[in-house]
Amino acid sequence: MKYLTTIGAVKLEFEVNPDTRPFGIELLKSSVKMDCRQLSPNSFSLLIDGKSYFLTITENDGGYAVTVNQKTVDVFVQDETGILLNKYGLSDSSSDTLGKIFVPIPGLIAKLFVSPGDIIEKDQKLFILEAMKMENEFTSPVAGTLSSIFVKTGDTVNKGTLIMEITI
Amino acid sequence: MKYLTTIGAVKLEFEVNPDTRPFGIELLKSSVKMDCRQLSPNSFSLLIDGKSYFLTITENDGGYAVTVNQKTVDVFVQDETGILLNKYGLSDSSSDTLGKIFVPIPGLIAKLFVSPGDIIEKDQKLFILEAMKMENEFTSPVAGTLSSIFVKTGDTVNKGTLIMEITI
Amino acid sequence: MIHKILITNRGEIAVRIIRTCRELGIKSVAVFSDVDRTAPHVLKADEAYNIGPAPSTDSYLNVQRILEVMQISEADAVHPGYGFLSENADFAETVIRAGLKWIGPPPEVIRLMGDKMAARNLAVSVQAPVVPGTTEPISHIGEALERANEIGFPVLVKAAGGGGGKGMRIVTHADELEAAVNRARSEAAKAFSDDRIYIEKYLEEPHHIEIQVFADTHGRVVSLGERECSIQRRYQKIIEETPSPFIDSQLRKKLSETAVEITRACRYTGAGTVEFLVDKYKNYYFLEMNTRLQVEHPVTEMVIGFDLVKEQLRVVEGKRLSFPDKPLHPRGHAIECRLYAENGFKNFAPSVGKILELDFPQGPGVRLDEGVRAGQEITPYYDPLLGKLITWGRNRTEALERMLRSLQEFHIVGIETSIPYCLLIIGHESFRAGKYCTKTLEEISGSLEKQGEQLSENAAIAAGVGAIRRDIISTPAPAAKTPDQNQCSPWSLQGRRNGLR
Amino acid sequence: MIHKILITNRGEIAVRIIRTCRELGIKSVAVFSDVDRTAPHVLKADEAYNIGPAPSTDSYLNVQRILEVMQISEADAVHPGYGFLSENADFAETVIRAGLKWIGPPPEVIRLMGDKMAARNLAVSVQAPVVPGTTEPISHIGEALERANEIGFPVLVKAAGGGGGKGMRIVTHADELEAAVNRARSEAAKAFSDDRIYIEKYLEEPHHIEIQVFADTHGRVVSLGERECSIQRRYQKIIEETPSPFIDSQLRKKLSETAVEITRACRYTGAGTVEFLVDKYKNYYFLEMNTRLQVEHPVTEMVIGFDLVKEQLRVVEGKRLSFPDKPLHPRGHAIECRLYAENGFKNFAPSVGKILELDFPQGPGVRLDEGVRAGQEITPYYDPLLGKLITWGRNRTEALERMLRSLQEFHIVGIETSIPYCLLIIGHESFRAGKYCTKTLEEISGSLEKQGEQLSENAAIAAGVGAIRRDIISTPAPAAKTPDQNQCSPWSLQGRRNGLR
Repeated sequence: MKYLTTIGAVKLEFEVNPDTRPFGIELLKSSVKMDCRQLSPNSFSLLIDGKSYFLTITENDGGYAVTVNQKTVDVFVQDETGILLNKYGLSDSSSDTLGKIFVPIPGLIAKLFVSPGDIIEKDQKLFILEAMKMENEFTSPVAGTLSSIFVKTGDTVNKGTLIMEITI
Repeated sequence: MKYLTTIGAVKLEFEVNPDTRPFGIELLKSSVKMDCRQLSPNSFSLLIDGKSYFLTITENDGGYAVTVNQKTVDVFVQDETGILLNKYGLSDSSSDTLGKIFVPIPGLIAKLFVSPGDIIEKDQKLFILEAMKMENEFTSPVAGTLSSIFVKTGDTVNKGTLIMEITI
Repeated sequence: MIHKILITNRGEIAVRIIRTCRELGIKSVAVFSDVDRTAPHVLKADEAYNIGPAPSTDSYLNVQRILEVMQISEADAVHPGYGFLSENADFAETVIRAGLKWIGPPPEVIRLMGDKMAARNLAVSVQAPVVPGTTEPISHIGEALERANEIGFPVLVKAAGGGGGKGMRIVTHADELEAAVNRARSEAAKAFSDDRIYIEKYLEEPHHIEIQVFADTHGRVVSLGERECSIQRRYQKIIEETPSPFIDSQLRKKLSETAVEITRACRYTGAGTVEFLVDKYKNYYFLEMNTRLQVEHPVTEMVIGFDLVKEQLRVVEGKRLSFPDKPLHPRGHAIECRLYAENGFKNFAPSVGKILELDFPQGPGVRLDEGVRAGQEITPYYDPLLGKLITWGRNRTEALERMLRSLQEFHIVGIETSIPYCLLIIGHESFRAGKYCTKTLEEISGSLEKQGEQLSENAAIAAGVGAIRRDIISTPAPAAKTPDQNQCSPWSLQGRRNGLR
Repeated sequence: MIHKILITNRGEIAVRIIRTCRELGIKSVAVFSDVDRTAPHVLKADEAYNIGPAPSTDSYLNVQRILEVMQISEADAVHPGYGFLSENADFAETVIRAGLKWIGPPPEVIRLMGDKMAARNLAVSVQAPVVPGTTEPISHIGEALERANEIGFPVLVKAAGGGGGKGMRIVTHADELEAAVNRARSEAAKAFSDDRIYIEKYLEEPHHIEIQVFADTHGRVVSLGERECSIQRRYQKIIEETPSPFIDSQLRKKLSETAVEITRACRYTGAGTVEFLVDKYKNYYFLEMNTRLQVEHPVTEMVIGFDLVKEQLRVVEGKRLSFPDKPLHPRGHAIECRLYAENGFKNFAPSVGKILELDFPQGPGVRLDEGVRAGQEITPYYDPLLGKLITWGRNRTEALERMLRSLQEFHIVGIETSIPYCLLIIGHESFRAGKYCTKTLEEISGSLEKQGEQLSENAAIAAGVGAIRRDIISTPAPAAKTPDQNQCSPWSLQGRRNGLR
């Protein structure tokens, strides 16, 4: 079974041998053998040609956040089916959620910099969330028009609250 | 619901309040309130009248091995049903397994001190198991007659192997 | 003799105090808020009592509940740690009035040194240098010019209500002053509704250096040497070390003497810290005095070999300090990294969540003062300090190499931490060379962020393999794929974009 | 310069060497047997290679496979740790012949000092005292009497093939000698089919004291002070400390000088340990020399502040030792507890199984050299050492209090450990007073076992509540009870019986 991984601009194809699964994974083209063992729910030990890697892996945005040597990268995995779907333009886009701004931690809405109807540039300041005794500035991940704001200054919001929506 | 715990010669009766379960447990007679929280599969934090206890608990011989302040004791728990059964002499005895001698670790049978038919005294030396570069002497937990030996000197045995049987 | 200490704090400092109590056979009493029932300080203390809901004002600052715990627990002393009630003179008085010992300086000293202007005046009275500047707001530009000329350019124009760099301007020449004052005033009026403006000397490449002092009730006051605290983010220290690579023995002596004089002059007892700013020309200026144990006290402990909490207890018990009469000879070098639940690459955004897995570094020269455990939920209610990693070495190089080695050994799953960021700071040439000031972190943050994104090809392959393995585990039938999650936050999206560069 | 070190070992010593490699920027190569694929030394090394099945003879002693790894990994040096191949002169020669650096003394020195009689002769040649005794078996009782009178009573009659106290007799008077020799001879003949008998001086209240020595290739030989290793079980050390509470500065000087002379005489290089027996009258006798890093080397590191593995590498690289020329001034006191997977109260029965949960102690003055991780299976194939806990204190009292405090902080679920036993030894009055010899542990073991069974009423209540809570979790419907398990081993039964006393 073939797998494609995407890490930033880097795309790597691997072959998983069903006979030696789950330990046998090879990098396509070079036939480098790898021995990957699970240590705990989120930790793995990997030997590649003798080189030892300690990985922690958690699910993240439909991909995986992988930490290696204290650096964390987002890795997206597609198996053969996924690769085919992609080829024919059938991949499920999540762009409709891109303009939804959620807060990842609870806190207090200290300041709103924008109003509904505003044209928003990418990286423009949106609002300040006070949490853990600190002011956290949120900027826009996309460019578009601000369609709605669901909170007002002074509101206390829970983790995961939808704060505003930007139409791209 | 009433519970009886047996720790060595000490027997203690507790009342578990179904409303505040699983946190509310009281010592019968004295009404001391306790707050017990599970931290991980085998660890618990307990506050009794403000005193803080850190407990690790694993299952052991039909009871629980509880470690508190780096001391481990075996605790047997009976609920109301069990207490009643006991009262009428209906408790399930495990005495028929008492004379069966198993090894708790793998190793090599280095020496046998007894032969079938021998009269065995309690604490009498039975055999030596070589494991982890050390000689481990096994003594009899019971008095009786040695009915069978299932190994011979030089045998390598796995964890849990039945070595001999003593008829009480 | 103290038999039982109530610790009115949480996290790593509460755990650290409990450890000293254990070693001395003194009983420790913890207090906890509703969300801290299973926090490490509760698990490690001999006793623990709930003092209210999660917000600090309802629990760790709830003096009424804490008074009740003093009575229930029959504690005979209170250790406030740092933060929370530690510099609250009224609370110290309350403790003493309740008949318990207060592990800190007398309330009147807390009050005196907590008043910035009074502390400055006290420093001036013992001829300690303070940053030259106006002590009253300037009323008109003529006065401003006069004072700026007295102080000498460059000067700093700053707002009374300011903070975090807002309403602040550096002025190099006299002819820029008027415009700067006007702009600062209008900025300040808008931002804090307070247009009072001060002028003070602008310090070039300032260092934040502090002296650990100790005073007993027998009139002895000692300096235990300096700590270099110039690596700061948002005006908060993150890395400290001793000795300072910037300080020579002559300056060390002057700072120590000044700190001891200030400590003596305010009739201090116990552990205290005198903070100074030192500019590139080695001019030094008294900044303030912290009347409590400092977060970074362990680096001092590592090089002098004394437990400062034990010395605090000696002072409270009326004993003499156990430091020898001859000058202390600190041994080797110590560095501390504060480990926060925050991402240094995302503007220090705090991270909350459950710690799913946790492995700490071990081995030679490593000390960890931790405040969290595996399975614990990091909540947004308190300071996001997870713990402090301190390494010791025969010399600065060894301490630094151990810091890199031990930061690498950490393994925390479930929350983001400042560990990757600390690794890059410690590994940066400015830090390695010992050439940094309070402005350095801001200057190098761009290059650190870039480094944070780099991954070797081998590491990328490893990450790919790991992700496939994990994917196979969570997807028993290889063909079926989990659909994308519907939620995404700007932060995680940013992480994703960074990864794509 | 060394760039990559192959470590032919496992467990805590492999991890400890990897840590030093990391700090120096040297790559580390681990080897592992089939059961050790996920052991800590494999996870922490830069590279790791399988060298065969679980039994040591097939893996960690498999020279052929290790030679292959030397080539594959392109390592330029080999560190053997202790045990396994560390004192194997042939292996050292093989490494050197393969063109790699051997991190240890030259093979001929290993061979010389590994031969007990040759080592004794070398010691005698530099006037080092050795335990007086016969060097040839005694042929008749007349000779025995003559030699015993020369040596001076009390004497020890011992069998050539003996060990663990078998075939050994203490004789106080000349008229008891004949009977003792005869009984020892017949016992020995039966037990080991070898009736050769020796006589040596019986040492009263002997202490096991060793001197850490270091020699570089420039002719410098130094002593780094002593370690007291008299707390032993089954002739294996479990607790070590430095300085020894028994040794005065005069004896320390004599032991150091003797150790240095022996080290110089055998043309030693690198780290070595010269072991002595010291009787209650402070007579000392050379015992043997260990030509490798010692398990208990960390206590020396803690008080002198030097990393001994780093010094080993300096020597191999032909550099000079970095210890200052003036005499070393050790600071404070250090104690080490070896933590084994075994139960001290059940005749040190080893314990195997999976480590389900694991929390290590932290905080001031604590060092842990660990060889295990949570989730790891402890197998019966290797030495059951889980790791070593070392505490440092300004003085012996502080080191001891920290040891008690940090042993209490351990939390290991899944296997039995020697931690509870170590706690009782450290807390025992003989240890507290520093008054113990190699016979002490045997003498106090009965009282320790009794203490091990005691539980306060409060703790019993806590245990009861915990068990009920756990019972409720594993029994969702409160009425249904899990039936007794069918298997029970003598050990767990004994634990049960003990609990019932």
